[in-house]
Amino acid sequence: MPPDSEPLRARWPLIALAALLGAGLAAPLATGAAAPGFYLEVLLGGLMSGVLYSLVALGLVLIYKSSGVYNFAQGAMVLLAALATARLSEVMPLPAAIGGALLMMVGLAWLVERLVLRPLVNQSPIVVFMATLGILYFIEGFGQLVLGNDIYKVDLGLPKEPAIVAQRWFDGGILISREDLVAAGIAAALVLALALFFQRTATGRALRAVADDQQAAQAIGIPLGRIWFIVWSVAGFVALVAGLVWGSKLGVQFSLAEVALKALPVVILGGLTSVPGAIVGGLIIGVGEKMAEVFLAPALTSGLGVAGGGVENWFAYVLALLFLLVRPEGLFGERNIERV
Amino acid sequence: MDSDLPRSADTFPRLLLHHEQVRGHRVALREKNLGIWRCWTWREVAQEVRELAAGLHALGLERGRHVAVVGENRPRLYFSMLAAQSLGAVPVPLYQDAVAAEWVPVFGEAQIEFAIAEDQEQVDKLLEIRAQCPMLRHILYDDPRGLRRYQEPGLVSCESVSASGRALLRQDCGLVERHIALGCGDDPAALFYTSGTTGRPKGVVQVHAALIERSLASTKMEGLTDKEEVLAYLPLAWIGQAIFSFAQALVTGYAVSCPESPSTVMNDLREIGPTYFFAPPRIFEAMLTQVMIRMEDSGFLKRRMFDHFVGVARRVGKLRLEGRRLRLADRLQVALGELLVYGPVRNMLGLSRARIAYTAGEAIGPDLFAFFRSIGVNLKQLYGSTETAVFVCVQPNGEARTDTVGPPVAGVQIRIADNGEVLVRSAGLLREYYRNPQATAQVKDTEGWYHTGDAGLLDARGHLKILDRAADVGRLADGSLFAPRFLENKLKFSPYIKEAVAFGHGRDRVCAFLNIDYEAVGSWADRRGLSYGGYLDLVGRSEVLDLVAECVARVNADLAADSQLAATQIRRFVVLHKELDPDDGELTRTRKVRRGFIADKYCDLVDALFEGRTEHAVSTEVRFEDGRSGTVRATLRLREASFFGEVPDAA
Amino acid sequence: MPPDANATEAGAARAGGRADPRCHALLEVRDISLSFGGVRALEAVSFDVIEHEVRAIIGPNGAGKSSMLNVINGLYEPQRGQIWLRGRCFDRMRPHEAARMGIARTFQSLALFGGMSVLDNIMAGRNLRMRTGLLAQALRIGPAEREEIAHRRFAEGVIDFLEIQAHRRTAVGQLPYGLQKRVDLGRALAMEPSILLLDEPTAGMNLEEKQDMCRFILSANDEFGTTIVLIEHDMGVVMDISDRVVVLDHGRKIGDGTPEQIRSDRGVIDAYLGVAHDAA
Amino acid sequence: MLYRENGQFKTSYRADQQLLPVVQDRWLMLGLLAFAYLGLPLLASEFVIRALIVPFLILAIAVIGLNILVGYCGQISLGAAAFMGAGAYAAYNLAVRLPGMNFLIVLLLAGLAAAAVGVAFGVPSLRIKGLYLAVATLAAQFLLDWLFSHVKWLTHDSPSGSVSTATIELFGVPLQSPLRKYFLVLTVVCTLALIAKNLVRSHAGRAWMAIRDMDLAAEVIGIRPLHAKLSAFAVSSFYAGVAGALWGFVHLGSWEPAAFDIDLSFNLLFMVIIGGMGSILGSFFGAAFIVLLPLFLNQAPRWLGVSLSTAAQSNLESMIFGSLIVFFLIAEPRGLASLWAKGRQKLRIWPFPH
Repeated sequence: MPPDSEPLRARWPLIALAALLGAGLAAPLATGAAAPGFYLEVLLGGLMSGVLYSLVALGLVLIYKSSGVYNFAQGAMVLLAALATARLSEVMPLPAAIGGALLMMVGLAWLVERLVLRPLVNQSPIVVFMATLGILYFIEGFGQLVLGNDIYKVDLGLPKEPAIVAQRWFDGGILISREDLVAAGIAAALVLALALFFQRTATGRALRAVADDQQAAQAIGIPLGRIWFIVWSVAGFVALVAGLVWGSKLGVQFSLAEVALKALPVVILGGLTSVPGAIVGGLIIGVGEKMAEVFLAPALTSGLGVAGGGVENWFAYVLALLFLLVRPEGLFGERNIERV
Repeated sequence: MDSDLPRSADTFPRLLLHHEQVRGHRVALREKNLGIWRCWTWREVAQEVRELAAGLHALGLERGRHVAVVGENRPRLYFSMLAAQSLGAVPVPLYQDAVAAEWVPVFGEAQIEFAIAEDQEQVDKLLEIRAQCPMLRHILYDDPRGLRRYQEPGLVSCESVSASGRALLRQDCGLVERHIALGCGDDPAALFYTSGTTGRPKGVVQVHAALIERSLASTKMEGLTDKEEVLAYLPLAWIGQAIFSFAQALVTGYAVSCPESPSTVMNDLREIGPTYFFAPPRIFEAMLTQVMIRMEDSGFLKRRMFDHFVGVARRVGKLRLEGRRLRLADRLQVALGELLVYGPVRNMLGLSRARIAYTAGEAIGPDLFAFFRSIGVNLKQLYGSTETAVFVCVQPNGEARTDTVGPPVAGVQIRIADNGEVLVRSAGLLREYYRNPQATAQVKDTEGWYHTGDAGLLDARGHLKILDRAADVGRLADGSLFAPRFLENKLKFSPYIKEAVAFGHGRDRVCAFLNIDYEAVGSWADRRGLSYGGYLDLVGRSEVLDLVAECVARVNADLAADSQLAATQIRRFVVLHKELDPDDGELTRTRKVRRGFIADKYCDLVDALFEGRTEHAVSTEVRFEDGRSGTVRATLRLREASFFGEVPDAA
Repeated sequence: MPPDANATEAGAARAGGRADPRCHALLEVRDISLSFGGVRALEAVSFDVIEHEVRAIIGPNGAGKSSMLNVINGLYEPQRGQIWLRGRCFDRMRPHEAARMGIARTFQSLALFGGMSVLDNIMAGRNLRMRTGLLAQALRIGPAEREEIAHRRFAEGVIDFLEIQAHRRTAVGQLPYGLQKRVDLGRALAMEPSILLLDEPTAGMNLEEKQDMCRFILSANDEFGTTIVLIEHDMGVVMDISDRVVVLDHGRKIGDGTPEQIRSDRGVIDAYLGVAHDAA
Repeated sequence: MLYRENGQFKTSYRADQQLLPVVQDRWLMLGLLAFAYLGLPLLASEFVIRALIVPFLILAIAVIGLNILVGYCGQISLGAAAFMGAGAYAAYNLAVRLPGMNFLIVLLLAGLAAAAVGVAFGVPSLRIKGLYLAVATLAAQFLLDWLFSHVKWLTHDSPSGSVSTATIELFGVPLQSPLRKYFLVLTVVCTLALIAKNLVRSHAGRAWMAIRDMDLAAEVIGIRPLHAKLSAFAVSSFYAGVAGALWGFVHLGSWEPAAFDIDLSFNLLFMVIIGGMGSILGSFFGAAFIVLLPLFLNQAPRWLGVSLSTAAQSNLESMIFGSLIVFFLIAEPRGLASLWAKGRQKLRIWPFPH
């Protein structure tokens, strides 16, 4: 443990961040005064995509909590799950397809535990992290080789047509995609389920024990191998859900794998070890991106003469980076500690 | 090279000056220090010697006095020997691993006033005996570490002595040369105390002329040049080391290298890769043991390959010795072997560049000898002793047989006395045993023949064949010849047996004491997952005893093949509870077994062996490195060895 | 290896300590208090270290010994108290500052650079004094190589001093524990420290290794005049080699004096030696 | 087996610390260089040189750089390609804005520009480690990617956002033929490899490795994390920058912003891992391996008599990449380089096992 009063943190990045966020929200508000509806729409849109980020981030947090591994392949798992469901649903009813996909994810979890995690036990986290990079490549290749690499559809029968609400307050009301609402619902349910799983079930408690201290957990006879298998299965399940939602929204395609790249800043922001963190982080990033896209990009264009757009490609990361400098452990994460 | 030295160069200091003239810029000495090899050219050596000599002179070192030199091989110690000789004083190299007490008589006899020590360890020992040796006035040391706080009178660093010498030389630069000019070839060059196989050490007085003459003879014979590389890793007090790293270096002008520390010798040997190598059999034994152990750890295929090619080499070696032409197949095999085994092994042992390698000091096990020859080391036997300035007989290239030591070197006459003892006459003989006329008279008769005390005979080709110490050669009760050393060497060739002592003179059969090689047997045990707590425990293990029994059986089988020796097969043996040790007087400082001493010390164990008892309890005094002593108690198991009936020569 | 005075002076200047004529000890800690997340590790601990002495810190496990060392060389920042070094006062040290001011240390749990050879580990101890720039190093032209060689010579001196010539090129990971401890000491000595902090230098060693280590520590103290502060559990070792002893217990100083005084001190015996005896 | 080290003793530290202390190794190296400069140009076809050798060499430079950062200093980076990009665009702008500047100087400046960028993104490494640092470097990757594609000034207002370069001239000699390009690249590689080797065996290198192995101990012996890490970032990015410039001017000729995207970054990291972290030589192995693997995968099916679609090819490829990474991390964490080192050691002490 480091002493309480460790070297005074430079405060400026915090201020900078506050300023940035403030500007991000205030500038739009100015316009928002003119068209508050539009502003709210953007906000909601951001929240919705944020929910989807959160779904992916959840998987990451689960795995990180229980094994200290940052699973770079989470996005690929999302893609794989979605692909599997999509292709299976062509030959069997959706529920069966989903079941099949779930089986596949469990199988994957088993393989990963056997072939990657177990041999790499007690290796430095960064090594395991690179290993998951390998897994990412493997899954991408495998998924597309076996399941094909076109764009497929999964139809969960979610309501597609948007709803218009709150006409009373805004003229023209606010456009909301029901689909997103359902997605948000699912996400909420999932979080609740996981929370229960962690709090109530024996396995969940074991997982928390492992998360706190692997050696200790091993000492009191918690079988790490089994734990990891379970966690990766659960992560696979989460990936499946995320895959379905995204798939039904955007269609199942390679780009899904890229989602993982967005999930990284999300968990950094929320804290690698915190489930709520994943959710909040996801929302912040989601909103932040949309805001940046809508309000920052034009500013850049007019200001710097830079072709705006595509801001969302980096916004999440720069935000996370700035955040790191202030609070490396994230919003909800525990600080990791060094002992001499 | 110029072995044709000027007449004037008849003492070592003069040789030094000679080399300073003709090859002043060539390297004379090297020492691995702080990770690299520091070099001294002949010019630098000469200068160092001048300064040290002047310094010693200033301290009052006089002609004919003795100067003790103790320590590992360090350039400074060589300088000091030359410095002493320059002033006409006589260096007395002493074994640095001896316990101080052993030095006392020497200091007393040689009236030593000056001692030059390598480091704190040696200084402490010298200070320890100072009380008994009041005449020891000056102690010089080379390495100052740990000595800063010492306040003893007369304790000074070589550094400061050289410094004062330098000052002196500034007023009188010709000082040392003048002293050198006073010397002549018949002055004693050094006093070597032979840890005689029996009795108290005798000081062998060797004069400059003798050492130079012998060195020159061998240099001519082997065609040595000043390009040779020699590693000085054996005790300076041993005539062998003195000849090869001092006398012959000064005669031939080649470079001598001193290892970094005793723990790195093997590595330094590999780095230097001497062209001219010299070692007593035990070193070669150690090397072979190393090879064998490491090969046992290596993979199956490699082991097979190794064994195969060594086999090939031995076969071909015999053919070559018999002067037969090799078949093409063999030639190819040998070429391949050279690439895959011989070359690499030589390289690992540091013998890649060795043009000539001598073994001497005692007879070498034939198989051991054969092995090194077979891997392409030009290993040759050399016969000689302190009293003869080493070079009596040397095997000429291509005539290296295991059972002879070769013909006399130029300038040596050999006669076999009626009792079979080998008599030698040459210019290299000792002048006398210091202050010991009757001992001198015993070994040197009126016609100037030196009685070696070895029993031997000259074969048809005029090669000398040494059987054993004349005193030791005995006969069994049935009258058949019993040459213990011969048996012991055969036993010791096994990597697992380190020392052996055979008894049988006047008995009806032969029995033996054995020491296991702790390292070899240890790793053998480890490989078999055999757990053991230290030496005693290991020795007690019946598995180990079985292993040793096998080795003995193999020797017996060999002996059985020779009708003259069949009777001397080892019938019973015991593995001793402690290693035979110079500190306990069981071995000489050159690690020859003192058979008589051991026979007395363990007489009841010997009897037990011959009486055929199967167990015997012993307790022995042992002295540890640090001088403390304690007792080792154990109950030893005495074992029968498998005996082979005589094999008809038809086989 | 005389400690390079101007380097340490310069270090002090850089560290910008305030001069204090009253302070005579080479090193002095004044009521240092330190706590982790509410847990008190050190409570108003003060003691001084005089030039050239061997100062031992003893105490039962968790008495705060290691924390004390960590405060001295800047790994931890105390909440209260100051460190006086050569009459200059610091509220906290920074590790590399401490190094520049001539404070070296070894670690209880080995902290060697596992990927490097013995020689490189010891050379790393010289980094502090190596000044050639990247470009020079890149081209390895004159000055860079000369510097490298000069410091190599020094490092070899340390290797020779610790009698590990045979292992020069071995990767430290492959060395037996006892030798690794030696290399750790070597790395510290290579810094030519004026103060050497040793954290349980003989922990987990057999008798012979312990004797060697003590020999090295003493001759370092003797030959190079290095002042030594060591934590040690083996009372035999402490009593043998230390001039003065500080006893800590639960973060408080409960004794300070010569080994004899400590051996006879009632409080100490109760708090510590007694424990040790039980343990033994 | 082939080593004969008897008599190769060193009488000075200079000799003892030389690059290749063992004579046999020096001969090997000489042979290698001779082959690279004389043999290969005669043997290899223009295609092989253009499509294989040159890219391999250029990537090797980038990998050496990344290896210094990841392998020697232990700071993970997923943004290597971005720094290559920085170099490439810097070079492009220098070339178009200051025509006639000596290409070597362009390379140098490109490297320096990249180094500056690298240092800027390396600053966070002072506060954050491991995975968190990965985030910082990814941020660099995405931000720079975006800048390349969106800042018109960088692309000299080229409408498509892609840029194309004129043929390089060096001392008046136009480098059109693959062979000439090859010699240029080869020379640059050799120089930079030597420099890297020098750096890692002098105190800068020791500081990096110390930080990698045990950063606290490193600080305690007076190594400044700030200096060590930032210098590693600078050197690493410099190499990336030079590589980038060569990649753009010599290999690609004209390129789109996507040329330096994250996949390239990952590939570079893979080259480091497979080649061997903490080994200059390994960087070459890694680069060669990953350049050759696709080629092999193209041929392999044909030998087996199977035909694969290009899509299947690339998928198979990434599967194999993935597996290899995991395999190496488990079986040989120090990569091909350590295999080589072990082999060499075996040869040195042959026939003994230890």
